[in-house]
Amino acid sequence: MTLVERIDQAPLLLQRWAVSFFPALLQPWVAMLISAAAIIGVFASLFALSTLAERKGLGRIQNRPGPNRVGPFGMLQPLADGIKMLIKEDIVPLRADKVLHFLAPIALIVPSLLVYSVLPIGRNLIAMQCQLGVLLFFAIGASTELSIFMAGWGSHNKYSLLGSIRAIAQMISYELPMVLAAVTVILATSSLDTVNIVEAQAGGFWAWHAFTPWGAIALLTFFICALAESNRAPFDLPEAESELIAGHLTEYSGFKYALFFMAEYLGMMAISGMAITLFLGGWQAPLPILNFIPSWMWFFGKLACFVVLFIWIRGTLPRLRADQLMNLAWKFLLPIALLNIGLAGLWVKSSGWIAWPISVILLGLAIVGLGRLLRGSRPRGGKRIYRYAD
Amino acid sequence: MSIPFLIIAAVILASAWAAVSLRNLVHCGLCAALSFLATGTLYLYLNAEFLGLVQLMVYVGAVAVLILFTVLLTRPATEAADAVPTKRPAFWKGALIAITVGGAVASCLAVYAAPKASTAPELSIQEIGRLLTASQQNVLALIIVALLMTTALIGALLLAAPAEEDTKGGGA
Amino acid sequence: MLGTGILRGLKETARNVIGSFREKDRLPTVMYPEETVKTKENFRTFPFLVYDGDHAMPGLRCVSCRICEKECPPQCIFIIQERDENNKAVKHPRVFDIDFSVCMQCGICAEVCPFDAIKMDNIYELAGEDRFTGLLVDKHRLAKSNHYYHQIKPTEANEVDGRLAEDKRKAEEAAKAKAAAAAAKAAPPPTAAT
Amino acid sequence: MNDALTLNGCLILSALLFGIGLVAVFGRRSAILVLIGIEFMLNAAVINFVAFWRFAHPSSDGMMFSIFAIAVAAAEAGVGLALVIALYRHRRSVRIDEIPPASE
Repeated sequence: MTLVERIDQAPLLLQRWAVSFFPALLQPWVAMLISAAAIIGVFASLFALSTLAERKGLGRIQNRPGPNRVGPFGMLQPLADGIKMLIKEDIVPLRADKVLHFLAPIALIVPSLLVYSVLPIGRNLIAMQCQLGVLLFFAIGASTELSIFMAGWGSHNKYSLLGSIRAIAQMISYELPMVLAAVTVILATSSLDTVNIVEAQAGGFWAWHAFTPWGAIALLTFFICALAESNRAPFDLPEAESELIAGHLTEYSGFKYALFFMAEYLGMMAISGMAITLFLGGWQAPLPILNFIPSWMWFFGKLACFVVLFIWIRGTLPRLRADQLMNLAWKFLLPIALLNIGLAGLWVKSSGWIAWPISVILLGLAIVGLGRLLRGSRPRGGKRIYRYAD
Repeated sequence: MSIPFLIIAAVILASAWAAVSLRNLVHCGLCAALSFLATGTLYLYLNAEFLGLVQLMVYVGAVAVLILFTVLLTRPATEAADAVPTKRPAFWKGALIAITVGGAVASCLAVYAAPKASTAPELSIQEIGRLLTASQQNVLALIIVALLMTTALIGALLLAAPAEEDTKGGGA
Repeated sequence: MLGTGILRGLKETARNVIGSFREKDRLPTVMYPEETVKTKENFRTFPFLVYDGDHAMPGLRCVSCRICEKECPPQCIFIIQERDENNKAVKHPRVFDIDFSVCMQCGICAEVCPFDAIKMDNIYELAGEDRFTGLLVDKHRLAKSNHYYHQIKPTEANEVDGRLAEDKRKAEEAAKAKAAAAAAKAAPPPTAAT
Repeated sequence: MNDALTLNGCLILSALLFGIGLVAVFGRRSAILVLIGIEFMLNAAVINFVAFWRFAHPSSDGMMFSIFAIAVAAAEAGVGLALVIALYRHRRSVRIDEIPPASE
């Protein structure tokens, strides 16, 4: 093993070394526990870092410096936030459904953490290699909707319920194009295993799925849906402060609120990780010469780019209206994703070069046409009639 | 019978019983979701990984949410009508019939001599895909199911969409 | 084209982010406790009493005429005139209190004062723990030197000083003239008698 | 692990689950709960398919049946709940004993 390989596999070697202290019977369990602890530790600290990056970045976007009081350049702000959250009073509304109110954040954080088990973070670095990795990711991701419903219902608050209903409607609508965008990759690699998918993209950035016509469009679709799935701006209608006073989060405070917040960021990073795995070569280096940099650093570098993009978009775009949100999902993303699946099939069956012009022409036509449709769509009933204002 | 199986079975049965006997319909829906989830876990336990994940996605991700949405959309009436689970005697009469049927079947099965245990079958996702698309009758079934689901989708939309006059007049 | 608006918006925010490290306009925040915005000369907050010379109490310009007290719209000034041992009024305030919690910073007191004794200050960090007496300021806290006045409002202070010097010169001339006239009256020149 | 016993356990479990589904169908008056009961019964059937596939007949037919059963169950749930909503819109109630006969 060369030094480069050793650094590349350092987390795995460390795990093996730690496991070797235990009796053989316990070893698989200990290995699992260590993987789980590593995932929780790494991504929870990434969550802390990304909240800081978000607050600083949003500040810079809005011409202000952002948090800069705690520690040098405000670096310890997440720590202060965490302490504040922990010692805050946990308020439960009097008529709330106590059990659901208590269970909702737990039921949300567990799937958010569970989906990381199938993300290959580096070469051989995956908590659970599973034949059905991609399906597992989406199946577990689908169950977060129920937790949000529990939060909204359990709070016994109109705004919470409204917010959670909006969130579920939005998540269901956007899950469809997202899964369809992922299906293109499954079609191309004929595998649901995330490790196989990453290995199919080895060799350099030109082998990544994002650099094929269908892959580019699928990545774009997937990214838009990822924004909506993690309830981030401009799709943050469910927790719109100005309309719904933060939706299903209204009645939560203290540690439970922190859990919701954490679940949002974990979900965002998990979906970004999935997008990287499916379209951007996972832990593969963009050029073969750069292979000396450890594979997990490539993964986290790409993840950081995604998080920055999320923050950048949040700082730029205004919130969508509810009907615009639904139109975008059903009238634009869904047809594009369906067409894209056909093109991916064409790509797989044809020898490659012939698929380029066909894909570009068809996708271009579809995007322009559907875009016009989208722009032309107005709320039903033509001119808005105000009942009470006139 | 192994301990994991017993735990999963207990969760399935307990949450299913809660789902049919609780007063609050939202609780019923959530308990049903838990029962579906546990059933998915049972499939995973029985080596049917694909089926387990599909169960999770379809039942927990879609059907349970659909049920809860329906509960909310019809809430004012359900709160009044079903606050008490019907007339109590009727419920228990139903329960008696059902338990008799279920118990009879279960007791027959309890003495059922199972065929000799075979090795656990492995069915990879590639094989499932091949089975679904290569064998003649499965393709036909697949197409029929696809048609059925399209029909069901359109039918459900037509049934649940509000009548045209309801939507006129701005943000009613 | 579809999506160009989004790209334009992203470009604009990216310019903000990068610009915030280089241009002052794109990051106008002032780190308040460490640095403060330099106030304009005409900026005013609460009144203070000007004194000449080195000692506050003897040097107060205030003669306790109570014009400001009468003119003050929210009536936040309270004055008692000093009296000597013979109970005779002295041109000096014994008590001069301003309730800053009532004062509305209109500056009318400074405008009406015929002796340029009360002027508007520019301090604004007056937060205190005591709601009532903490903001009830007496003449010792109100008294600030002419030098300070020059520091915060140089133009206005120079103008006031010039005016006061002019008045003083005129007063002296008038006094001189008067003295001369009185002297002339007391001892009329011989030519006048003739 | 005793496979034969687990097979029996699965069958008993599915019978009981079917019974619970029947309780909802017979004993509750809310149409939504009736639908939940039907879903339970379908689940019970699928459990049987999977159990037989796993322990007795590993010929993949059981698996195919289960997949199609889940697909059909999803369609059924969609239509059924849409019916409940349509019913609610017309009658302002989801109680099945208030539904008029189809001929009316």
